[in-house]
Amino acid sequence: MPSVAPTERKISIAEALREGIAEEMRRDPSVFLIGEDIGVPGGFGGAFGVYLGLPEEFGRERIIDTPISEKAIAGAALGAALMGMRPIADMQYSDFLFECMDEMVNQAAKMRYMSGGKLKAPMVMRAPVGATQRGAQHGQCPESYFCHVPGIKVVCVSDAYHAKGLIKSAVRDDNPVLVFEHKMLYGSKGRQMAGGMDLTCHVPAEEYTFPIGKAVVKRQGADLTIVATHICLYRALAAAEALAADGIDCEIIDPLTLVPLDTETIWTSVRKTGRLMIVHEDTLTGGWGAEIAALAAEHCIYSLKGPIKRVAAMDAPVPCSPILEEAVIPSQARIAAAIRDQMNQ
Amino acid sequence: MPSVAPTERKISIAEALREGIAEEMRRDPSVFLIGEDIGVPGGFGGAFGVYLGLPEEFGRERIIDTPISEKAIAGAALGAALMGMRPIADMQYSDFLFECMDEMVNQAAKMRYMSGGKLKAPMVMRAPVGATQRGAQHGQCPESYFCHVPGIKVVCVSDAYHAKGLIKSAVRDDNPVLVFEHKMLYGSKGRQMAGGMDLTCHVPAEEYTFPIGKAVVKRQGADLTIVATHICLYRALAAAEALAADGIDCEIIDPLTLVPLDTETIWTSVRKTGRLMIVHEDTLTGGWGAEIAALAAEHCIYSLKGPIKRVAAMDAPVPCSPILEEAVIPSQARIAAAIRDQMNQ
Amino acid sequence: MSVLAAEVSREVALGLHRQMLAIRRFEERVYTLYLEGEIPGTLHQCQGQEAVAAGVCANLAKTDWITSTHRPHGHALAKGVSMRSAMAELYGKVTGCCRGKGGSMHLGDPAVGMLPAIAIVGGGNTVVTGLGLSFKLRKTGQVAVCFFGEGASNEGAFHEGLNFAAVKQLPIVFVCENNLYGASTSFDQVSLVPNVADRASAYGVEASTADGMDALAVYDAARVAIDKARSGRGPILLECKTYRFIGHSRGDARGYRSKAEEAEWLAKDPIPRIERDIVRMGLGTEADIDELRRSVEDELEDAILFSRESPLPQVSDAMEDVYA
Amino acid sequence: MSVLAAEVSREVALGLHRQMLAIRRFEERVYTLYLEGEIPGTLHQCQGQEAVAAGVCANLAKTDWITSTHRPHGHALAKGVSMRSAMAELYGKVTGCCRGKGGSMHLGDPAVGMLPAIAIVGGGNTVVTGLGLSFKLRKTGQVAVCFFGEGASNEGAFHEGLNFAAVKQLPIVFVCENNLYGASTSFDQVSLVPNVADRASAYGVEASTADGMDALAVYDAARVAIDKARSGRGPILLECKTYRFIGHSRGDARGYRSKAEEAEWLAKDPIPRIERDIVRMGLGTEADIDELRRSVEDELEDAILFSRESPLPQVSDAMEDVYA
Ligand SMILES: Cc1ncc(C[n+]2csc(CCOP(=O)(O)OP(=O)(O)O)c2C)c(N)n1
Ligand SMILES: Cc1ncc(C[n+]2csc(CCOP(=O)(O)OP(=O)(O)O)c2C)c(N)n1
Ligand SMILES: [Mg+2]
Ligand SMILES: [Mg+2]
Repeated sequence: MPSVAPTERKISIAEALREGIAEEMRRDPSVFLIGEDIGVPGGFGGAFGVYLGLPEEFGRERIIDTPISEKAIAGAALGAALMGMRPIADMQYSDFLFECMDEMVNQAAKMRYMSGGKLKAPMVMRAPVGATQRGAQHGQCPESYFCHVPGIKVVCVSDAYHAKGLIKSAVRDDNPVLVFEHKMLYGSKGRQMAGGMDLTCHVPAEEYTFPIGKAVVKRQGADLTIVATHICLYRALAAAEALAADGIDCEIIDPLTLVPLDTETIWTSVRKTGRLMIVHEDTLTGGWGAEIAALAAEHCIYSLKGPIKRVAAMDAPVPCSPILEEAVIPSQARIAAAIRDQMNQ
Repeated sequence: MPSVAPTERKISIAEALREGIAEEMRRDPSVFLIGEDIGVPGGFGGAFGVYLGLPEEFGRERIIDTPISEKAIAGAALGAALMGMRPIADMQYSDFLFECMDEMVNQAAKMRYMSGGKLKAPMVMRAPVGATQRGAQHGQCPESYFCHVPGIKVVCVSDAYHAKGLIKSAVRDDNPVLVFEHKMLYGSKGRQMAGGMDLTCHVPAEEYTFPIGKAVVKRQGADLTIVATHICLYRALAAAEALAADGIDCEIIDPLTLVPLDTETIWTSVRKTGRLMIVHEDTLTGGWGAEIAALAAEHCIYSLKGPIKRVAAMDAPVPCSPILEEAVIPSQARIAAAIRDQMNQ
Repeated sequence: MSVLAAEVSREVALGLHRQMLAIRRFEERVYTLYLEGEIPGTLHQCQGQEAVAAGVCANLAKTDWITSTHRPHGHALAKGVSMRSAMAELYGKVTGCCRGKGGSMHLGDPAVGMLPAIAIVGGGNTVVTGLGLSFKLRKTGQVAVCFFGEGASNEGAFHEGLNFAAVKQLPIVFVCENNLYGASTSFDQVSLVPNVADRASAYGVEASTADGMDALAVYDAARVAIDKARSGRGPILLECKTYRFIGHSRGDARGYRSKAEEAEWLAKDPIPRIERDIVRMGLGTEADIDELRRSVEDELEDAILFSRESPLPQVSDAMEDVYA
Repeated sequence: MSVLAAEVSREVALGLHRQMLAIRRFEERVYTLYLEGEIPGTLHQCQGQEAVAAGVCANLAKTDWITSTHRPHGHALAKGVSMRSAMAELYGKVTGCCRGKGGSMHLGDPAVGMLPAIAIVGGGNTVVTGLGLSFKLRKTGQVAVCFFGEGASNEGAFHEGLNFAAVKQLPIVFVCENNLYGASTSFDQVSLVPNVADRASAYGVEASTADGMDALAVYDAARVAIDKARSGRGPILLECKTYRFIGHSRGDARGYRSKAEEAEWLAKDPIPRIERDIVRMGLGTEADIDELRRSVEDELEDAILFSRESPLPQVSDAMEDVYA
């Protein structure tokens, strides 16, 4: 967990990812980056600037710009991983993952298994999620699809400390790891985009990793367990603070990894509070919240005092008009109302 | 529901689908078929023979053979649907849907919404599922991915009566409808492939439809509600018969449509039995069983006498060796053991 | 001055000019409105590329259809989406062409023969085949045009769409707006062939090219291509070399291309060019052009006023239109 | 007789012959074993196409890699997967090259430089770029070969893979086995260009063709192609026209093609052909050939015995190898 010493060094998620990637590239020559518009001189350093400065240090041989060919990006990353390299592939927006589902689901996830365990596919795929007033094809949170793919690990980073620790673990992992990051949390645009939130946190300059498969309790509480990721985590935290005045004491867990899921941390909390809510920006039906709810309904049913609730994006494409976008994705107000509701059941 | 009159006319799912499709093509000139190897003279009539005989009646203008280009198939079907036609597109194996996820998820599911309701996309996509000793890339049951796509309807047909009724409803539906059929249930290979099961059932020769969004209770029971599709439905029914001798009385529901789900039928049953199990051949984590479990844990929690259980394919790619394949997909024995287990909790 | 296969009428020339001016001024005003915070989201604009949208769409009937991309403003206006409903869509208003649900990257309107623009690069290249297929099956005589960028020609969708259209001989014109860059990436870094048209022969498809900075040349080439497609002789690929005068999207500082290159292309601005052509060809006067300018400004101001005054969607609209 | 760029040694000629014979006899016996119920699942076999697998792989080192398709038996044997481990895999035994998890459509073995075959048509065409990329980045001098069918050339993966390999100048040879049909569909129904090689120019990639029924011709053309790829001059597409003597998969009655066409191609059987060539070129005798035949039969019987006697996987193996 981040220390809060007075000497703390606060950086954003974008910076933390960059630092973690750079450290891994220095440590291991088999690590390379591949994607669209990631290393072009005078370009963007990736759609959200995460790679800025890296081409200068590592050269464009290791920061490989590609044609607009998501299948080739994923295929090349997979093939190189099978040969023992450790690619970090980049999707500009996670919505474009649907262009390389064959490579991800039919190939990357299955190659080790089909080979009878003789091969491994240590590739990372980074994919930004979240609605930012760009409409239906640039605002999805498709992490749940990948939670359903045996052979793939799924990580959702919500703060800079864990972003650095997890991207490094993802690079070192011997399996395909999808790292989903929320566009509003990169911190490159400062507080404004995130509604006044401070998006930086303490990140040690020294080497550390954070294990894939470990959740963290972000807030201790007695009455209700909330599992939330990305921006919904912060909205849940804010709702919890606001409701504390009314005597509702929420415990909030950031799972950080969705597959493999740290059920121990979640069940411990649920057994304590007797209530479970899951909050995500991915759409409701068939979202990963359903899996956690289903697991809880199997493993914690006798601890539950009432219904398990999910707060998620409504089952609709993401509309562009801000008023509609706000209506479909979970707001702090919607989360707070759901908490109240749940405490009354 | 199929009548069981002595004059009954028993046909297989493959025949029922063919009949339903032919009726719709006769009724509505805007219906056409599109896919790989579906109409070639001397060919297969589709990977599972469903279209045999149709080119002779309708001509190859309406039974459109395509290059091996799943993106083009889905894109062409969508585009034609947007222009008011009613295409039935064909995936030889549902595993290949991963090649056209962009067309399905980013385009077909969202086009109506993005247009502000001005367009509709009445397309059907047929996709055979199920493990049949062909390994990891020809044995998946990917229906759960599509249950997570707002804008798409998802149908799973398990017998000939509903196959005919539902394919006709799918053609007439104004939305993209994915129809998943299980390879072992087509009936073309006779009883043998399905382990001795009779795969035919009474299908009226006359015109009828079966509504999308309606489940059927296949077996009445008092102790445990089981929701199951495709071949797992039959295994659950067989397990239930076997366990009846031990005094365990299962109620078994075939949801038939996964999206929109007939929750009323399921909740009525769960409220009666107090126990819920979901069985599917799709893999466990993030499968559609999780959604039903999550919904039940929200809406029926006070009726539940114990944990909600899911029996599903293990979280692995489908292995080819028959002994391994049998191990990962739910067998009658595994379902029966799970039922016993659940009754003891 | 363009060498044209046929004579151009005053009506066509002034029409092209007005269309380009409308697009240019729309884009310029939209950019300001965006910076001022009136328009939300993001923008991919087409200043510099107006000749392609205008020149192609001037050959289409209202019943013909187009598909477009993440950069659709010009296509939308040229195909007949009104400035009011395009602008209102950018404002996120319920009077927008997609009732506020689409936004900048999804402008379109079935009423004028334009699908909601597809913001997945290459996405339109497969969907358009279904448009062409339905026109062919129903023998309607309609044509579909698929606009796409040179960057999109590296997507699998380009390949599958073009091959399918070729094999089925569909009435489709694939119009490539080759503006040399896909985001920050110049085409020569992602293709060993210099022209997208060089790829058509792989499908047995005829290709033609036009100077995308010359509306009359585009008009001329598009007419030939559209006629061919309409006559049932299969698809055709028309490549127009053009340039975007602005960044890829709002906030792109364009550090990946040189000022010299930009200056070279700015000198080819299609709008002054057609003005010169019109006057030189005797198809119109400075006064005519002034009149055009005024009418465009009026339409634009009206569209902005309309958009400002239009109501927002209802929150309850969010769950409408998911299913029919 | 083939016109060859270089002389062929006795060793190479007899090696190609033995390889083709091994593949042919393997396929024939496998088919019988399948019909007898010893081998489960389904089969996509390659009788008739042996010259391509043999001719190409004879030019590869063990450290070079190949990707293959749903029809991989010949590629696997030619690249060095032992008959024992290939056969045992078809039997679903734990001694199989994929420990029983892969099956017929996924034969492969990293130990001999072959990925598990990819049964998604075109699937290997993108994955192979990563092999080539790693060889290039690490300057290992290795080459990757991607086998694919003419039908696969209509997949988006063909396009993206070939373009990416071209742009990055990767050491890859894309070997198209054009057997005229993709399942029941003849190539002329799904492509307006007659040859897959005609598509290479769209990527600035060099293409060559070889008579896929002539192992020496394939060997020769593959040598040139592989040398080029290895030398760092980028990818190359090698198209071999060939024919499958059997159905697409088990139980295909081949009603979509004529008996006359089949007879024409059967007359080009690559195995008798190379036998004639060997004798005519004085590279071997009838006795040598008889000896080859015997040794292939011995190897085959040994592989069958081995497979029969091998243990099945443990049920608990099913959940191994999902994650590393
Ligand atoms: C499938 C997909 N990949 C990547 C993107 C991100 N993206 C948006 S526009 C663009 C460049 C497109 O280039 P081009 O096709 O030449 O069109 P232009 O922007 O030049 O009009 C990219 C990479 C996307 N929208 N969709
Ligand atoms: C993406 C995908 N689409 C369809 C199929 C079904 N299928 C298997 S083999 C085949 C034909 C392949 O033709 P070709 O590439 O020429 O190879 P060949 O079978 O002739 O060796 C088809 C359509 C598949 N396996 N994968
Ligand atoms: Mg461009
Ligand atoms: Mg073929």
